[in-house]
Amino acid sequence: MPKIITSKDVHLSYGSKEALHGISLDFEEHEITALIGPSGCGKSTYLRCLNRMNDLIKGVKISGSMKLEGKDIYAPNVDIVDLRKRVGMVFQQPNPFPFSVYENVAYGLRLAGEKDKHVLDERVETSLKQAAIWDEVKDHLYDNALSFSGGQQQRICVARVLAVQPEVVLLDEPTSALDPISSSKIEDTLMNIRHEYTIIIVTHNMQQASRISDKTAFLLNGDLVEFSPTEKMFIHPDDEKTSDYLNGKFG
Amino acid sequence: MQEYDYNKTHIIDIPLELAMKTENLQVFYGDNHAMHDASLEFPRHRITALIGASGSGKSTYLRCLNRMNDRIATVKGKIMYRGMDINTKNINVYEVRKHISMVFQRPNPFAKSIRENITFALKRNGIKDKNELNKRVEESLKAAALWDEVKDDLDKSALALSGGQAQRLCIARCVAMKPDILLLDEPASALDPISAAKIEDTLMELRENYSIIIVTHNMQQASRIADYTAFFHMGHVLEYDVTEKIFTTPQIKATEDYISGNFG
Amino acid sequence: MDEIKHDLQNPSKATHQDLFGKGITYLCIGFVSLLVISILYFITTRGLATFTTNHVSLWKFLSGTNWNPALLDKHGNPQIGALPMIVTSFSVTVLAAVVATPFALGVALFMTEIAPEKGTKILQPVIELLVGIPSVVYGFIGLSVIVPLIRHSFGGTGFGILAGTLVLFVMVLPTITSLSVDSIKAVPMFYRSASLALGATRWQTIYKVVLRSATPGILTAIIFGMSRAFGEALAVQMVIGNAVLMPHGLLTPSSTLTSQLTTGIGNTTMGTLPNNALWSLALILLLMSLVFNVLVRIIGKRGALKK
Amino acid sequence: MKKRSFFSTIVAVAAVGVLLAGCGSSSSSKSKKSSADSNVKITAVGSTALQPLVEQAASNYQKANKGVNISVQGGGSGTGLSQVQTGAVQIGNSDIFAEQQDGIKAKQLVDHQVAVVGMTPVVNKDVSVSNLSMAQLKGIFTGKYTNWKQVGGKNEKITVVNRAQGSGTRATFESAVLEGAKAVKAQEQDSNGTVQKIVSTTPGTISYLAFSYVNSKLKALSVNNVKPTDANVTTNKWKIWSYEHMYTKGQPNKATKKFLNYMDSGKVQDSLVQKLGYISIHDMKVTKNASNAVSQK
Amino acid sequence: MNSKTSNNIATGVIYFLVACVLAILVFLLGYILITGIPHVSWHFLTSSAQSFAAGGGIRDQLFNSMYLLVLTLIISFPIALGSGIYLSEYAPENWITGVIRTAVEVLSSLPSVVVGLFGFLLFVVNFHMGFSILAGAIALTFFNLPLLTRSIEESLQDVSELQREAGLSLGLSRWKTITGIVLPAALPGILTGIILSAGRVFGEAAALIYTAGQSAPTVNYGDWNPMDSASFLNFMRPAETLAVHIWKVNTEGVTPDAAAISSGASAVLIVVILLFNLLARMLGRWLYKRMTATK
Repeated sequence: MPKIITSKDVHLSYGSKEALHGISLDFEEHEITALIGPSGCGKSTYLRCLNRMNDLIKGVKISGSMKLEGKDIYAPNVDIVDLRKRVGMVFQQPNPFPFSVYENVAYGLRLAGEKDKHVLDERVETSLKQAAIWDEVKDHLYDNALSFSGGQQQRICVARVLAVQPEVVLLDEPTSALDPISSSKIEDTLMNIRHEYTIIIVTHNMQQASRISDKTAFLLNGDLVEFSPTEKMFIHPDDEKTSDYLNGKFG
Repeated sequence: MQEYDYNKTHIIDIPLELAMKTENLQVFYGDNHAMHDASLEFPRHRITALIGASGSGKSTYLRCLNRMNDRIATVKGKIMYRGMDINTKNINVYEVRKHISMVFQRPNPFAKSIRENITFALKRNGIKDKNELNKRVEESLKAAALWDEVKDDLDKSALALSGGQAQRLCIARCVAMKPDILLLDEPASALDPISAAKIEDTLMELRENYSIIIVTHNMQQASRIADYTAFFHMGHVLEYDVTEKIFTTPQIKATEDYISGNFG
Repeated sequence: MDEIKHDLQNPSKATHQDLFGKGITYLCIGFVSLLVISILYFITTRGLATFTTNHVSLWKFLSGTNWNPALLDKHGNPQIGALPMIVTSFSVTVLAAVVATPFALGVALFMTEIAPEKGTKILQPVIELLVGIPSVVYGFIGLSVIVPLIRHSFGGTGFGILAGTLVLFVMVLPTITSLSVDSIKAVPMFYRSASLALGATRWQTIYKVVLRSATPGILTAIIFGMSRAFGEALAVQMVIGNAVLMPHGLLTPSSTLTSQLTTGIGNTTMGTLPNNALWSLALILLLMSLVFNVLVRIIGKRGALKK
Repeated sequence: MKKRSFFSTIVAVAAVGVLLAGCGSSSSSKSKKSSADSNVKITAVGSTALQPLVEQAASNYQKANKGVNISVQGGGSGTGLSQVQTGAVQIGNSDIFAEQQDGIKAKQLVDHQVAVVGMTPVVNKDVSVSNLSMAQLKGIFTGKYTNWKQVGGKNEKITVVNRAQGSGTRATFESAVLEGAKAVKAQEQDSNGTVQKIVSTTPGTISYLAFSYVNSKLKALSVNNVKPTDANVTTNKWKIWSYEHMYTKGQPNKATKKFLNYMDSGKVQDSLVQKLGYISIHDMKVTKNASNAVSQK
Repeated sequence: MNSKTSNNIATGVIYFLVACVLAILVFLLGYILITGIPHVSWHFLTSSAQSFAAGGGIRDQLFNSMYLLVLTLIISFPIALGSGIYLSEYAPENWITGVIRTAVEVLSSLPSVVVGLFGFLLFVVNFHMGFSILAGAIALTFFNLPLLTRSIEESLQDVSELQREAGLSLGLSRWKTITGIVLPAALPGILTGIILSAGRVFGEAAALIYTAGQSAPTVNYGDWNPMDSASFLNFMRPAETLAVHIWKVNTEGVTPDAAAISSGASAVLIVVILLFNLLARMLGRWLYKRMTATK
């Protein structure tokens, strides 16, 4: 399978504090990769490098190479706006805009200048269906998105990202703020779309990683400890630290 | 993900001396029934962990124990402490909180010096003697395993401490009041692993002299430090037993699913 | 053991402290309320005297265009028509808000979205200084700079609504700006990240998400600015020309409620019709201020419901 | 509760203090008045035009008479008259006769005329006219003439700046010039300083000012070829003038009387009054009453 | 239009607007200072005003302004603090609170001349305070209260709820939590509020004409007995402030150098406000440091 994102020796520091100490990870197309590790290990930080969301934070320095389909993400002539359209992101806290469900999902398309009502309608419906939320919201498309439950909001956020038709979807602990029922729905959603998108998910829930991901990367204190197919990692981890973590010795 | 039978519960009585207990505790946020009939007993000088997924009601429950929910929610049922129901109007909540102290999820040191963080409440409670105050500062910081790190900086701002240090300062602040019971609401969840480990060590030491009730979403943490563990789910207490039993032979399906990571 | 029981069941020092503190704050807010009530009562009784004691019809007062309280017209009725002043007051207020809003939003966005650190460092003192300049000084700068400037560029005397608008524009700018900054800052950071992550440019994010979410707050800011402008007296009085005429344009001398009030109040005697008529103007000001505040509240509530 | 903290003490003490001050101030000031007989307090309120003169005179007077405390305030003639009438102040300064003011019971008040003020029409310097007939002046202020060429000047729009309704200056001017006709609606300003500034900077403007405010930046007009000079006022050849009044309620008390006598003495009339641009009451060869009838002294 | 082009245009427009506002301020300050500073001299600052001769100074007015400001703050700050604490910490969310808030706002947008006359009739006349600094200070309190109350309330609200929880969970009373923990943390914000309102107090004229009066009797700066009528500390004496002086000189001034006095006084006024801002900022920083760290 072709590698869609490659990264080599990625260092990141906030001011004088280095948070990532040289991480090299490659992601294959149409797979789910999970990043796991205890809080503060750098998994979210690394994820946010992939669509340059860290640019928003003052004093962040990033070195090393990160490539999307062979093109350097951090090259000076890269159009960040375009990059973020190709690499979408779902955040930890459900964060729909305070607009209607329809407007939320159509937001990205409108940004791109899409005005045709039919195209918008169709794409909104498709995305909501992909995110497995269509049945719950189809009669409330023009209600404020904030009036739905946290789990529904999060799936609306997933639909919002899918509507832009990105190649890669990044998810930053998408279920950690949700109740168990909603979490499992989000997981279903991800299983639904795994063959059309490349998915990279950060999670603190090891079981979640083992349930849904094809490959898993274990990070600890800013270092990549182990990266292997999920099944293998959970049964025969190569590194002792990985096995300690998986057995709950720390974290 | 299935719905569980909330009527089926497994809750043991504690065979030890009790620190406190609740009887049929219910919490309502407006119309939202957030906690259903929780009856739990907490042993003296032991650590009890409350676990469960986000939104299961464990923090809500904990905050009732020293009446921190007074202004935000309606709490019904009995909270028994030293033979009194402290969930009644004529109870002096300020005194309750002196005996039942709380550490929060996010470290919240006062915008004062490290020393003053500890002495502030002591002074307000009538301890004026300088030596006594200094002694308490040292004792409590040692108890919270922070003394060596800050002993030379006692008069510096507490805001300059790292997250882990600040959280231990918050614990020290409570310990200095010599409470009876310590409530901790996910005290390590906002911290890095090393700091979290230090907090755990601290708690293990405090266990000698305090009754500790801790909310955590980290099951490994619960299994490492707690003597008893209660499992909360969707506003119900479904299982309460010795920690080891909860993690090895859970009696309730939901508990089993949770600790084996099927949800959460 | 019993000691603890006793402690728990009886009020302690803390309980007394709390009662004491509560008492003090209640006293303070009570005092403030008393002040407000007394001043409202005062203005209302004086303002209503025109209609109750002098039997002027309310409709004539609001719709008449002749203001000459000391004189009687052909039918022996006092000439007190406040319409020209009401119209002028509204014109300068609305115009000042219209002119000030883009500038205020520009500055607010600069301080929150474009260059938060540098922007706040430079612009916060700027805003505070603009507040600090006394209205007398604004008035005299208006009189010696803006009025001649208008005269030279547009002809006429230079006095009028335009001059009033320009002076008020600078005076309400800080109010609108700082309140807008507050409401834009209150837009959660994650709206911005979400929008940027969907491939929006900074301006698209500002325009489609930030400003849209902050709209109730910004409207509130504008209304507060207008309410300040409506009540401003000295500075406007110096540049508006004080002619009680229906304004024919932006360049003819005119008169606002406040300027007429300030000009006339020293020259009338308490209890006479001309004096009462002026208090009626003050009552209008008061009611308008009330209306502005109620508007703010309604908008605030709407905004809150949305979120 | 021995030692309250810093903040609560401040809050408590100050809040209580303020309340006490609010309630108790009336009694405290009253008691002060009665306890200090030697310390006489006189308050004069009213006309802003008269204020500088009285203020300066009071300051000189206090230097010579220790223990007398005179406070002089503005507020406008209407305020002065209504406050002296209610007895809130000892002296009410006014630019107009009490009889001319609505709502004042003039009979209760005693008039003390302390100076005469002459007023003159003034125009911006670019206006070529330097003399107007009384009829032309009236025509301008009633709106009959709107262009300077109608009264013999160049083609330029006339901008009228009137004085505030009810002000003494306007009352004087209207009674001397308009003779009951209604003034055109125009800009109104209530202070000499502002009018001075506006007339000197706005082309084609006409207004009127007390003599003392005429300066080199604007032009005073002659009326009926009579120049606006002090000498012409004293003989009533220049018609636009009025008295400055200091009213008391009934006959003044001893201290006030003494001060009013001082105002009428040569020390004030011969130096201060003239320095401030007023005309001494002693120089007048005519008198005017409240209904504007002029008679030889 | 391309989204990037519009982004650039919008950013440009914002920069332009900011530049305009900066230019306005620079112009205002420049105008006031350039026309005024040449008239400011040591003599100007330290001699008393003249009614009709040239060469008068502003010593008494300057002092009166300061004194009035201090007195106003002494009266209004405690009340505003209490009210701010009430609104932020104790006020229940119901219609009464709503009415109180609205009332306070209405108070702040009343034209100052109305407040001045109200103060005149109530304090000067009815309470027999006469034209006095005290009456002036009370009238100014009317303006100051809403601004100060609001800013104190906001600063208190800005303090994280976590701090309150921390205090309460240690068994402290709410009052102690507020005064000992929340209030110190809110201090920098409260100070900024005081600066802003002080600026307004300092520049207010219309309300003072009828309350503190517009004459400045000579006072004895050596007399420290506030009960003495000649003392500079006496607050029952009339007092003309700087802003009132500017207004008076401009409207009725007959002194030959009225224009010079007015622009000089304006410049002094602005400089004082500038200094005041600067000082209060430094004080705020210093106080915050002191409160948060060493005792």
